Amino acid sequence: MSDASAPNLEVVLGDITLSNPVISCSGTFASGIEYGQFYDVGALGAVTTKSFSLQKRQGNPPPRIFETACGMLNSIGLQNEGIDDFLNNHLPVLKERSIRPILSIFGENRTEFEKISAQLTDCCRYIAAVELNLSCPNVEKGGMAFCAFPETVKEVTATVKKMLNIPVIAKLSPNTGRMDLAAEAARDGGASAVSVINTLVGTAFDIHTCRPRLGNVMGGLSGPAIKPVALAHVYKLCVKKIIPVIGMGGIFDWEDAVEFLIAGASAVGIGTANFVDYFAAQKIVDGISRYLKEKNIDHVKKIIGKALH
Amino acid sequence: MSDASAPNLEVVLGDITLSNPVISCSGTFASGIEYGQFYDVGALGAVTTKSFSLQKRQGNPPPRIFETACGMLNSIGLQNEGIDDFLNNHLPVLKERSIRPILSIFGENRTEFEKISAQLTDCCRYIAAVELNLSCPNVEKGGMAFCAFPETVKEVTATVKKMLNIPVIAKLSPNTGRMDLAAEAARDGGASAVSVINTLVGTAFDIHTCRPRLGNVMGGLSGPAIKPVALAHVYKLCVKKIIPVIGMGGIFDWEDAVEFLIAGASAVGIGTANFVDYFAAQKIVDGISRYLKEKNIDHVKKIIGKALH
Amino acid sequence: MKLANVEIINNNRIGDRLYKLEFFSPYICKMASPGQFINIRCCGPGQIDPLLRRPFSIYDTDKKFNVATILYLVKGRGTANLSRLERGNMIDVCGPLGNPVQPTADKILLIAGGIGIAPIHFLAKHCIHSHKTVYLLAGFKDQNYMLVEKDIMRLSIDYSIYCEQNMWANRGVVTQGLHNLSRFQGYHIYCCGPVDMLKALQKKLAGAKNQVTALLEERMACGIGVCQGCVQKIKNGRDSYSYQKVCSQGPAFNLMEVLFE
Amino acid sequence: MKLANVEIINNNRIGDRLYKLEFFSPYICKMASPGQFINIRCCGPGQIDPLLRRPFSIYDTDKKFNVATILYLVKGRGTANLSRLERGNMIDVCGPLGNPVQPTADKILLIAGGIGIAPIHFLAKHCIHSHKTVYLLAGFKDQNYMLVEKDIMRLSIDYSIYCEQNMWANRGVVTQGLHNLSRFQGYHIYCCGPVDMLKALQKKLAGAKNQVTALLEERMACGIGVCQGCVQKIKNGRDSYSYQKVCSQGPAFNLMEVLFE
Ligand SMILES: Cc1cc2nc3c(=O)[nH]c(=O)nc-3n(C[C@H](O)[C@H](O)[C@H](O)COP(=O)(O)OP(=O)(O)OC[C@H]3O[C@@H](n4cnc5c(N)ncnc54)[C@H](O)[C@@H]3O)c2cc1C
Ligand SMILES: Cc1cc2nc3c(=O)[nH]c(=O)nc-3n(C[C@H](O)[C@H](O)[C@H](O)COP(=O)(O)OP(=O)(O)OC[C@H]3O[C@@H](n4cnc5c(N)ncnc54)[C@H](O)[C@@H]3O)c2cc1C
Ligand SMILES: Cc1cc2nc3c(=O)[nH]c(=O)nc-3n(C[C@H](O)[C@H](O)[C@H](O)COP(=O)(O)O)c2cc1C
Ligand SMILES: Cc1cc2nc3c(=O)[nH]c(=O)nc-3n(C[C@H](O)[C@H](O)[C@H](O)COP(=O)(O)O)c2cc1C
Ligand code: FES
Ligand code: FES
Repeated sequence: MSDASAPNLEVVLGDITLSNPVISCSGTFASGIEYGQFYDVGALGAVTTKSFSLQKRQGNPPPRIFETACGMLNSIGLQNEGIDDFLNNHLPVLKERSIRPILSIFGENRTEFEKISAQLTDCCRYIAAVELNLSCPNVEKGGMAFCAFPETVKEVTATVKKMLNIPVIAKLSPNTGRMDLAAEAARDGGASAVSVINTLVGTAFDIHTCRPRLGNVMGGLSGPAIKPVALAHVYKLCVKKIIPVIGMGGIFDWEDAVEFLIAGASAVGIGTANFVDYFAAQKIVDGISRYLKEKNIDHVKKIIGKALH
Repeated sequence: MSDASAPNLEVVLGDITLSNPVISCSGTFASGIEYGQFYDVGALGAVTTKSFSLQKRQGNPPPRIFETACGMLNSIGLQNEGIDDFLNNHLPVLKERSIRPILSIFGENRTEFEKISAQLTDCCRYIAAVELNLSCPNVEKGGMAFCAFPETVKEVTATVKKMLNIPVIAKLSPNTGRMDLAAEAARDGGASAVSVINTLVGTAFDIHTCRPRLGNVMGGLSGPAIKPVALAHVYKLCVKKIIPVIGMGGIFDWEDAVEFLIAGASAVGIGTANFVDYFAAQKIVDGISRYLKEKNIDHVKKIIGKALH
Repeated sequence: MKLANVEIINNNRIGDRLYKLEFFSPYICKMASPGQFINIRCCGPGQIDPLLRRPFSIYDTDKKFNVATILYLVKGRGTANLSRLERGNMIDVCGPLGNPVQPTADKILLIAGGIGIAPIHFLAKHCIHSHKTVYLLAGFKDQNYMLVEKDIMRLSIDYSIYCEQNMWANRGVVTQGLHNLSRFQGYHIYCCGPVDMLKALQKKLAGAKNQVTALLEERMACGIGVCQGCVQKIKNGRDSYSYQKVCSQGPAFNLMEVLFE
Repeated sequence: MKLANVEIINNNRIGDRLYKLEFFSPYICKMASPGQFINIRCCGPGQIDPLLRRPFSIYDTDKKFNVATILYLVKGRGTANLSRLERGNMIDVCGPLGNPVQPTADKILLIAGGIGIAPIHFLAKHCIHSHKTVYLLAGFKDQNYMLVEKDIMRLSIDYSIYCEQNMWANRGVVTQGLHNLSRFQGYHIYCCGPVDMLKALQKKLAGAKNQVTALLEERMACGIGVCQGCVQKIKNGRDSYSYQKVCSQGPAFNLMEVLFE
């Protein structure tokens, strides 16, 4: 990308600046180390890590994966070894490779978000941003997702922002009604951007055994099947100009990515596509660049929101 | 189906009894007359008509259709010639063919539902049930869908039920948060069943023209892509045993239909599949029957909800 | 109208992304009239993506051998799948759909732009069969349709071809064939082609006394008048319009009543 | 591990729904060890359905001609698509994936049930190559795997085949091959097959001193240890367990530590 005629891919989301708009989605890229076997993941706009919790979580019983029409259900259940594992085992490798990840975290209540943040104060400069996975159940509110309660979204965001003073991203769920209210709350809490969308709740059954296809019964639907839904959420938020949006949900190729950008997303997240084509995210960076070049557009920011007018 | 060994396919949803659980979805089958060219639509459990309003509606500007991954977006905008047209032009043909349809209706507010019902009092015995399309915008509530407001769902259902005293079905949207509350409200208003789900809000853009693919920008996503989401909604309602459910969303073949039945649906709606295979609904009736026979199950009611336990 | 699994006789590439597909179907050959189309499933066996059927005009029917033909351009995934099929493969076809075009006038002017030649070709054959005076104007971007001209020649009618890019034919766009409109006085005009061509014709023919029928296209879901997805805005009365279904109320409409956006 | 588009050399049906697919890949042939698998995209060109890759064990590699082989059963849409491919077609393959199985014991007992023969066959070859004493027990439902026996014979090892349905082999299930367990004292056992077989083996071998390694299967999304979708419940310590990834922590696990539901 050193030649002078290459379009400028830099995007700015509040106080977050990325060299290009392509980000890996949480939970679909681990901490980027595995994909480093295939290409230089540092060349992506950012790598978002798997969501980490305060303590280790076993996750849901298998089966955890089921394929559906142009999509997949997963019920990983946020299995992870806890934030310590990230700090001790993942971050050192990322530092070594000069990768500043977006760290995804989640808690069962506000206190847990606080405690995780407390552990991060020392390593803030190695992290590009913290993403709050607000689709996870809030045990204080009877297990409904955090983003169903705008007031909670605001509180949690503000708490983390205050403690860490690095960019905060709120990741929102499409399963809980008014996303615009959640986005406004995130903004009011000090978030720099929102990630939209997390998976849609879905399920499947085996008609011969009459058993659910997933050990946990309910799972999250991702992949091309959900793209139109994700785009609609992104578009509706961007029309209202609430806060910069990282658009995700079913992006499989650079055309999909451009579609999210013109719908108003300031950056895009690549999730399930990484499983199918390990080079997907890298190819999407190249494809966006080629698209701009062919259209003689010198800066990616000029296409962001182009379909809104 | 005259041989003695054929399984009994009759299903009962409150005060609605159907000879088999396969229903055509509103808006995907017109009034059944076109499909009558292909097969005897009277052999379906029921035919649900396109939604009719008090007055003629032009609908949305084209393009109205866009295909997505294993799904389609539509923005028909409820174009119809008004309830008069149904009474004068459709119903006589249906009567002649001894088909008692489920009549789908919608209004912009409660009064419109009332006025339509007033026109139906004379023909109630030719109609198996009235389905209230509560996914349409309620102008009194700033254009948000009826089903976003449980209290309104209850009121409208009760009004229509009282005026007509025939079975009423409430059709619910997956786009407005808590569907369980809407289902409870429908039950409390006197509905015999709920139809679940209507289309998911979605959109798409052309990355070359930067224009929306649909004249109305937003459309409704249907087809196999949404099946896991529809199944999750059906399952969650059925676990709570609120009210009998007509399950729909992405059903393409008899396996899909059986999946909804074991997830608790008392009947299934066939929508987009009708466009692709004009015989889809008929084939699904046959497929369910074959499935039961192979498993030596004499009555379809024995598989309803089998995956819930 | 019937739904049937039919056998492919030939599926030949005759230009850049341009194919001619022939299939065996006594029923379509017997029933199909000009203006009608068929709806083809373009996914592989057991597949559901691409989901919807794709509409194609009937290009020709050979009643002796019961072979029907469509002419198609590869545009997206559906037509790309179609182009990979071979002789002996089966395809799922529904048709004939839409309303037949039944010209009553004695003199017929046919205007085709690009792939719009498909229904126009079939209509031309029909007109010749019923001993009408036929003139055909066709416009193409480039020489991609050279082999189609062979079929046109075989019709033994008067025709002119316009081409934007090279020396193969008259240089220019097809509307230039109407420079001397009076030559076509009393002709009923039938046209099919890209929206820009139809708009230009609408303008050009605004004052003329000719009847003008356009064959329209719109994205379709059902193809049989059920879904109301394929509408066009059509003038009815002075200031009013309605959305009419291309599949079941068309594809033929009075061009002068079409309201392009 | 690499992602590559490789050419199919052969894709032959060798039984009911049973196929052998050979492809040209110097890389896989060089790198693949027993126990490893490859991840194949099973949709057509430009298609996205079926979406996810499908995992298949390596059945054989021929380093001289650089041909790798998998043996597969047609189960659903993915494998059905695979079975339609022909010599000369390209497939998108990633591998080798998973951890190599490197037997250290001198005496090896291999137990395969059904399609579980695929990785066991490759492992058997490897063991022979490193001059181990090998005994193979294979169990099949019916005579569908008759042609696979030919490959087993070619290995020149001691083996017995059990078959539930007919006279081709010993009548019964494969676990009957263990009726005299003392015969296999000191053998390291490797097994692969349906869950019911593995459960039966777990029970049968509970008291025995043999080391038992099972090659497990689970539905996968990424195949490279990223998604945590392919986990199995594995005992660690007395009362605790953890979910371990079949793709990157397996597919080989100590059978005695596997917690079947
Ligand atoms: C009545 C009628 C007759 C037609 N006759 C011919 C013909 O004879 N030869 C020919 O080459 N093409 C014809 N077309 C256009 C043809 O249907 C489209 O080119 C084709 O559907 C594109 O499919 P695709 O999957 O390759 O493209 P994609 O762009 O991937 O298609 C995506 C979706 O758009 C729809 N679509 C795309 N373009 C059109 C279009 N112009 N009209 C309607 N739907 C469209 C498809 O049905 C599909 O749902 C006709 C269209 C209509 C409506
Ligand atoms: C490590 C490993 C090695 C394997 N080796 C072989 C082999 O050598 N030969 C062979 O025939 N089969 C093998 N399998 C099983 C094979 O992957 C499945 O039969 C195949 O994925 C079925 O795909 P389908 O589309 O035909 O079936 P579908 O049922 O339509 O598949 C739907 C989904 O389920 C998944 N799936 C279905 N069955 C299995 C399964 N048993 N294991 C994992 N995922 C599954 C698919 O990946 C897909 O996501 C192996 C599986 C694993 C995990
Ligand atoms: C296997 C899997 C695991 C996921 N884990 C997480 C997670 O830990 N945290 C999170 O915020 N989102 C998680 N997601 C959601 C994705 O980050 C993304 O929002 C969603 O998959 C939509 O994008 P896609 O369609 O491109 O995959 C996960 C998705 C998948 C498929
Ligand atoms: C073209 C189209 C038109 C529709 N029109 C209506 C309608 O008028 N009233 C209604 O209640 N639902 C309408 N629906 C929704 C369907 O009835 C059904 O709920 C939805 O499509 C999901 O089922 P499917 O995936 O099987 O199509 C329409 C759907 C489509 C695709
Ligand atoms: S395509 Fe459905 S009405 Fe025309
Ligand atoms: S398949 Fe993704 S971790 Fe194993």
